[in-house]
Amino acid sequence: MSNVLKIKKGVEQGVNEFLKFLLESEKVKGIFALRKMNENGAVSYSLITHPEELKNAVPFAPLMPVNAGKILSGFTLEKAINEPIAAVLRPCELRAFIELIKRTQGNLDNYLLISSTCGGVYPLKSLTNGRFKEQVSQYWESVKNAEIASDVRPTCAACEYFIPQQADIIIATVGKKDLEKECSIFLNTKKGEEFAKGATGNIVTEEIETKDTSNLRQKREEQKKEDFDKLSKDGFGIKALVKIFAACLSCHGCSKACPICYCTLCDFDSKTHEYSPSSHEIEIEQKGGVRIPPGTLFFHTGRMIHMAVSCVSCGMCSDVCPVNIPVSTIFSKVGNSLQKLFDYLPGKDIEEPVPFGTYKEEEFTEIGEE
Amino acid sequence: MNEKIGVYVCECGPNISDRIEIDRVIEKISSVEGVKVVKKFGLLCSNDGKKYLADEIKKEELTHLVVAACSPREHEQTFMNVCLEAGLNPYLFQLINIREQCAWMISDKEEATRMAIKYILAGISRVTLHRPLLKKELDIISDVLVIGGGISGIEASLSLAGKNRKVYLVEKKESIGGMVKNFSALLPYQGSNLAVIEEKIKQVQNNENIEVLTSSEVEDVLGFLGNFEAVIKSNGDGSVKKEIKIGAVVVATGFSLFNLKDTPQYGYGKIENVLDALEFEKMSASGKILLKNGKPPKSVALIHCVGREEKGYCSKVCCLYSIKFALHLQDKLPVVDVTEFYSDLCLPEKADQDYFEEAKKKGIRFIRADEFEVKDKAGKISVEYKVAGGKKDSIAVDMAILAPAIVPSEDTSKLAEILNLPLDETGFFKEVHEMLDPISTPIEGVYVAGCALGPKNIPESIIQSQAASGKILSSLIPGKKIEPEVKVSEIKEEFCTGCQMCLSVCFYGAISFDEHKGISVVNEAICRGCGSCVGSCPSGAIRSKHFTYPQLYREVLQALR
Amino acid sequence: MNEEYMPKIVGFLCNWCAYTGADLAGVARLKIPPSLRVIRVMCSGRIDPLFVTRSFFKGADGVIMMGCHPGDCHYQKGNYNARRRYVLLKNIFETLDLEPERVDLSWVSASEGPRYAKITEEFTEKIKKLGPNPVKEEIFI
Amino acid sequence: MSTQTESHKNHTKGVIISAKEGINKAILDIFKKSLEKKCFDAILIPVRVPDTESYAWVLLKDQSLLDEANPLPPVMSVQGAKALSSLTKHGEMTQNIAAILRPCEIRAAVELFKLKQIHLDNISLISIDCPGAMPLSDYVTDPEKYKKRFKNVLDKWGEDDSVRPVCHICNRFSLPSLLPQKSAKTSPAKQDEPNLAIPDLHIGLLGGNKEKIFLIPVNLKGRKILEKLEFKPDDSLNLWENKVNEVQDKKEKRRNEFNQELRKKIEGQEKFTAVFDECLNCHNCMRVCPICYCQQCFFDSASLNLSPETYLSRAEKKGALRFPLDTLLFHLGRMSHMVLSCVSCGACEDACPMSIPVAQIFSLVADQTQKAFDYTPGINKKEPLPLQAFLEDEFLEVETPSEATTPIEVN
Repeated sequence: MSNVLKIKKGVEQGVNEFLKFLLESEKVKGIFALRKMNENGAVSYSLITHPEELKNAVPFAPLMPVNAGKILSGFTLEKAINEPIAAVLRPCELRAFIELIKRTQGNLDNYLLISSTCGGVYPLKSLTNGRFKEQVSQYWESVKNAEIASDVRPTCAACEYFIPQQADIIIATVGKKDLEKECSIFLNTKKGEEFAKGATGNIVTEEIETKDTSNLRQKREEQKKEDFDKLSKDGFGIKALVKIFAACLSCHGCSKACPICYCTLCDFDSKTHEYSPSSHEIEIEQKGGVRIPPGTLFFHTGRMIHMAVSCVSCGMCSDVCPVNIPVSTIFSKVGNSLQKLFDYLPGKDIEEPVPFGTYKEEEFTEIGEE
Repeated sequence: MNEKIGVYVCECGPNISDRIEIDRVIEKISSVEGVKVVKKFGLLCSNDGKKYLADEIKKEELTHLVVAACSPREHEQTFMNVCLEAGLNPYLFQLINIREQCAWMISDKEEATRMAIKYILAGISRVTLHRPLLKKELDIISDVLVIGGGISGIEASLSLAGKNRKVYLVEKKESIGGMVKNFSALLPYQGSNLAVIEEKIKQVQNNENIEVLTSSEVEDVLGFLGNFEAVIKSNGDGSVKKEIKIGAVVVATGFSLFNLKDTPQYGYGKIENVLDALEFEKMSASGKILLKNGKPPKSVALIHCVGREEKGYCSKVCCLYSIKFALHLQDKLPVVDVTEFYSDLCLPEKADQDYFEEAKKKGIRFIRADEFEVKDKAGKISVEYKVAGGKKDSIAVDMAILAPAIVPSEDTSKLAEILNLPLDETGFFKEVHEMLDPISTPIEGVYVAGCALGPKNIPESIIQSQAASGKILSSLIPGKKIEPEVKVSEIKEEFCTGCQMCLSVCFYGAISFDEHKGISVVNEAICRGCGSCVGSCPSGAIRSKHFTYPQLYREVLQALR
Repeated sequence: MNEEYMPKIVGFLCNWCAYTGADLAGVARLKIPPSLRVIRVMCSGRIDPLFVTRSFFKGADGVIMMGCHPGDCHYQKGNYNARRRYVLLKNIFETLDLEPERVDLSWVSASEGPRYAKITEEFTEKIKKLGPNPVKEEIFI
Repeated sequence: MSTQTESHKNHTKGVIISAKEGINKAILDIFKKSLEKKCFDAILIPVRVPDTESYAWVLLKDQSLLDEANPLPPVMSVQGAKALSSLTKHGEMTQNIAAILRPCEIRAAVELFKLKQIHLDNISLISIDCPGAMPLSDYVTDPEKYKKRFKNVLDKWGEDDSVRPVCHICNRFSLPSLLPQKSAKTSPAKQDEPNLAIPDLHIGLLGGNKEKIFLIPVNLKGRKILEKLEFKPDDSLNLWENKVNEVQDKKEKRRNEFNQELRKKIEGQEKFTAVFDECLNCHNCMRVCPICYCQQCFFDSASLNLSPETYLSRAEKKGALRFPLDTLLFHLGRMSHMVLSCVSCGACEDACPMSIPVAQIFSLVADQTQKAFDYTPGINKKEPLPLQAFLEDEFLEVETPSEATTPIEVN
C-alpha cells in the first residue's frame, strides 16, 4: 500500500499539471521528458526548464527516441546535479540508468525519478508508416484494458517488468479504466511524498499491483515465451544464427544505441579486432571463402558476453537496426537466461553488484571438478 | 618486417632428440619470415649451452630469441639471464616447451614433431609482438610495523631492532606483554620463572630502535613490500592519528579465549567458583587461591577441551597448563584433591611426558571423559560426566577450572580486511602454505607469527617471530632496491570508461580510480600480473604486459592452422 | 597423418597449477593425444571469454580452460573470476545452441599430472564424437 | 560532366560477350574462367547468404561459391569500398584479388586509398554499369517484391524510380565518369599509367539490352586480364557508348532538376534543422559511410562531457533543451569532414532508421563544395585531397595505443 495523489483530470493533462506544479513551485530546476518535435508525432527527450514549454511535453508518447537512462547517465557523468531535477522515464529506462550507475556512469543524487506503469512503445519506424496517429488512439484503449497494444515493439509486448518499482513517483496507467477522468500518481518513496506535498488533488492509499496488472504480466510472459520459441523453432545453432544475422551491416548501431554499452570506444571497433590481409588469405585456403567484413557473429556474441547479463530489453537495438534483425529479442533471450543463472534482475537494486565483476566462493562448486 | 629472430632447438641430451625429428623441425622453421637462424644444440641449459646462446645472440645480432626446449617453469629464467648477458632484453625471448608438451607426452614421433613445429611457429609469431620490458628498481624503507605486543610481537621487535631496524610496535592495550604477562609461571622446561618474559619487555622498552605505541590500533595499511604506509590511531579513542612509512608488517595479534557462554552446560558465569584458565592464572599469580567464601578449595576439578568440539580443533596448550595448575594447587594448598578431565591428552614437546608422569605420581587423578554437566549442588559443584566406557558418573568439588579453546583475537577479521589477508575456516590468519611457507601471506612483505595463525605454545611463537624477522631482514636491506614484477597490467587511458569493474576483481588493491581523470589507474608496484582485471574490462582498456590479447591470440591462430 | 580425425583443441592453462600439472604429466611420460595445443597464461582469471569465442569462431573443435582448484589460486581468487566467466560463456553458448560441449573448464593442481592426462584424453574423445566444429564450414559467420 | 561523354567520341575497343542465359550468368562465367585461368587467386564479390535474401561480400577462391554470387545485387548492403578496406587496411594482399564494384564503390575505394585505408597493389578493380540499388529498408521488409521490381529497373535503365533517390539521380553510373578529367580527352584505352586510380576493367551492360555484355579494358592491367581469358578486345563499343551517353544526359538533367527542388526544400536554417528533427543520433550514417574511416569518431568521443550546470544553463536559455545534444552539429561536422570525398553512394540513407534523406542532402552539398574546390573524388589516385593536411589532423585524433595498432591476425 502506498499513498496516491489523485487528480480529477485525464492522465496526460493531470501529469502535465503535476510537472508544472513541480517547476513552478521550484521544487525542481528542470524536468526531463519527451517533447513534441513536429506534427508527424516525432518526439525528443528534452530537459524542460520553463513551465511554458510543458505544453509541448508528451511524457506518455509511446515512442523511445533514445533510452533515457543513457541520457540521465551522460548528464551526470562529470558530477552529480546539485539541484533537484525530475526525470520522467519508462521502467526499462530507469533500470538501464541504475545499471549504468553501478558502473559509475553517472550519479543518482538529486534526480526525482518519475515513471509509469508502461504499455510499451511503437517502433520508431512507425512514424513513417502514416498510420501512427490512429495507432496511438488504439494504444490507450489497450492500456486501459490492460491488454497488449497491437503493433508495439515485440520487446514491449513481451515485457513483464512494466511496473517501475525503483521510481520515486509512479503514474498508474495500465488497467486504469478511467484514465481520461482521473490521474493516479503513486508516491512510491519518502522522496516522492516530499516533492508531491502541496500539489492539488487528494491523497488516498492504493496498491499499484492490481488484478489487471498481473493479468497483463501473464499475457506478456506468454507473449515472451512465444517470441523466444518462434525465434529458434528448432534451436539456434550456427546455421540459424548465420541466417538471423545474414543482413548485418556491421554498423554496430545496436551497440551505439544500447544503454548498457557505455564504452566510449567499443572494443570491437578498436584495431585489436581488425584483421590483416594474410589472415584472410589463410582463411580462404581453409574455407574457400570468407565474409568481408568478418566477425559478424563474434561481434554479437562478444557484445552478449559484455552486456547481456545487464540487458533490460529496452529494444533500442532493434529500433535502430537498418536491416530489421530482431536483435532485441535475441539479446533478451540470452539476457534472461543469464539473469536467471545469476539470480540477477538488472536495475532492481543499486546495491547489487554486477555479476560480471564479482563472484561467490561457494557457487558453481561442481564445475571443473567433474 | 626487419626482425632478426633466432630459433634454437635444444636436444636436451636424448630427451628431445630421440622423440622429435629436430632436423625436420629446423628445415620447416628456417623458411619462416623474419627468422634469421635456426640451429640445434646438445644441452642449452649447460654452461657451454648458455655461453653458446649468448655468443649467437651477439654474433647474429638477434632482435628476438626463441628457444625450443623444456618448460618455462624450469628454464625460462635461465635463458632470460642469458639474454640479459648478451644485451638482449629478456622479454624479447620466448621459451617453447617441446619437451614436456611434445617429446614426453606424445607417443608418435611423427605427431610429436608436427606438434613441436606448431608450438615453435606460435612462439615465433608471438615473440615478434613482444615489447621490451624494463625492470625498474624501487627504493625501500627498512622500518617495520609489528602489530601486537604479546610475546610474538615482542620477539619480532627485538630481533628486528637487534639488526638496527626501526620498529613500530603497536599494542591495543595500555601496556605490552600480552597474555603471558598474566601467567603465574611458565612450564619447567621453559624455566618456570616469568622473569625471562619481563626481561624481554624491559628490553623492548629500553631499545631506542623500537617505538612502542600502546592503546593504539592500526587503522589502514596501503602499499607493497618495501613501501607501505600505515595509519595508527592512538589513545584508544583514536583521537590521535599517526602516519608511518614502513617496508614490512608482522601481524602478531595473538588469540583470545573461547566464549564459555556458548557452552552453558559447564555452568560458567552461573555457578560460583567455576573459573576459566586465565582467571585462575591471575588468582594463582596473586598467591591467594581462594573460593568466593574466602576459604581455600579442598577439591578442584580441571576440565580440558572446553569448546574443542564446537571449534573442531585441539588448542595444544591446555593440557600442559592444566597440569601446571594441578601442581600449583598442590604446592600452594596443604590439602587438595585435584582431578583432571580430558577428552584427549596433548603432550607434544620432549619434556611434556615427564611432566605428566610427575603429576600422576603426585596423585593427581586423570579421567578421560566427555558430556559434562556442571551443576550447583548445595553450595558444592557437582561435575557430571560420561567416561570412555559410556558409564555416567559425577564428583563434587569446591572449584572447577575450565580450559577454553584458543580462538582468534577479536579484531582479526577487521585487520584481515585492512591488510586484505585471507583467513582460514577457523577464523585465524591463513599462511601461504602450512608446511612450505608457514609465516608468509599472499601479500608480499606482510607476515604473520604466533597464535594469530592458530594455537601455539610460547617457544613455537618465538620461532615464528624470528622466522618472520629473518624474512624481513633478508628482503629489506637498507640502501638496497627491490624489483617489482614487470609483467603487470597497464591501462590505456583513451580506452578506459571508468566503470571500475577492474577494481572489484583485483585482490591486491593494485587498481585505483583517478577521480579527476575519471579512469582507473594501475599501481605497477602492487600489481602481480595475474590479469584478472583484463577479462573484466569490456572496453579492452586493460592489457597485461607480455600476455596481451594479440600475443596470446597469435598462439591461438597457430594452434588452429 | 589424417586417416583418423584428430580434433584441434585450444587449452588455456594457468601457469602455477594446470601448466605445472601438465609438465608433471610429461615428466611421468604419460601420453596424451596430439589434439591439445596448450597456451600458457599466468592465471585462469586472465582467460577473457573473448579468447574462447574467438577461438571457437576461428574453428577450434574444442576449447578447454584449466586452472588451480578453488581456494588454491596463486593469486588468491583469480580462478573464481575464471569460473564465473566460464559459466556466463557456457550459458550463452547453451542458449544459442552453439554446441556448448565444445567448451570446458577443469581444475588441475600442480601435482595432478595424471588428472591432466586423463582430462585431455577424455575431452579429446568427447570432441571426436562430436566431430569437427561446423563453424569451419561456415563462410558467413 | 559533358566533357566525359565527349571523351568517347574516339572509339575504344572491347569485347562483346553474349548473355543469352542472362547477364549474371555471363558475368559469373567470366569470373569462373578467370579463376581457372589463374587470372586471380580470389574474387571479392557480393554473395547471397544461403536460405536468405541478404547479400554479403565474400572473398572467394572456391568456384562453387560463385553460383550464389551476384555482381549486381538489388541492394547495396555493405559499401564495397568499406569491404575492400576491411580486407586490405593493414597491408597489401599477397595474392591477386579481383574486386567487382559499383562505380560509387570504386570511387570511395580510391578516396580510402588516398587516406591510407586501402592497399591496392595486388587488387584488380572491376567496375560495372550500375542501374542503382533498391532502398535497403524497403528490400528487407519485402524482398520478393523488390527483387521483382529490380528486374524492371534493369529493363528500363534509369527510368524506374523505385531505386534509391541518390541512385535515380546518379550521374556517375558508368565508366566514362570514372576517368580522370585530364585524361578524359584521350581514349580510356591509353590509360596506362599504372598508378592512376581507375578500374582496370569495366563491365558494360548498357546498350546490350540484356543479350550481350561488354568487357572494356581500361588500362594495361585490364588488357592483360582479357588476354589471359583469351579474349581479343577488338569489338566496337558504339552500342554501349551511345547508350551510356544517352542515359548520362538524361540523368544529368534529372540531377539538376532534383537538386534544385531539394535545395528549395532545405534552404534556410529553419528547414534544414527540420530535416534532422527526427535524428536519433545513432550515428549509423557515419558508421556505414565508406569515407568516415576514423577509428573513433570525433563526434562520438567529445559529446556529453560537460557539467550538469552547463547543460542546465543552456536549457534555461531556450526553456527546453533536446537530448542527445548537438544532433545537427554532428551532421554538419561530419559533412565538413567528409563531404569533399562524398561519392553519393547512399549507404548513409540506407542505414538511417528514421529514413532521413541524408544521402540526398550530402550529395547536394557535395556537388557544390566539390565544384568549388574543383575536385572530383575517386577518379584519380594521384590527385591529393583538397584538405589533406586537415584530414591528417583528424587522423592523429584517432591514434590508438601501439599495442592495438598491430592487427592481431598475422600468420
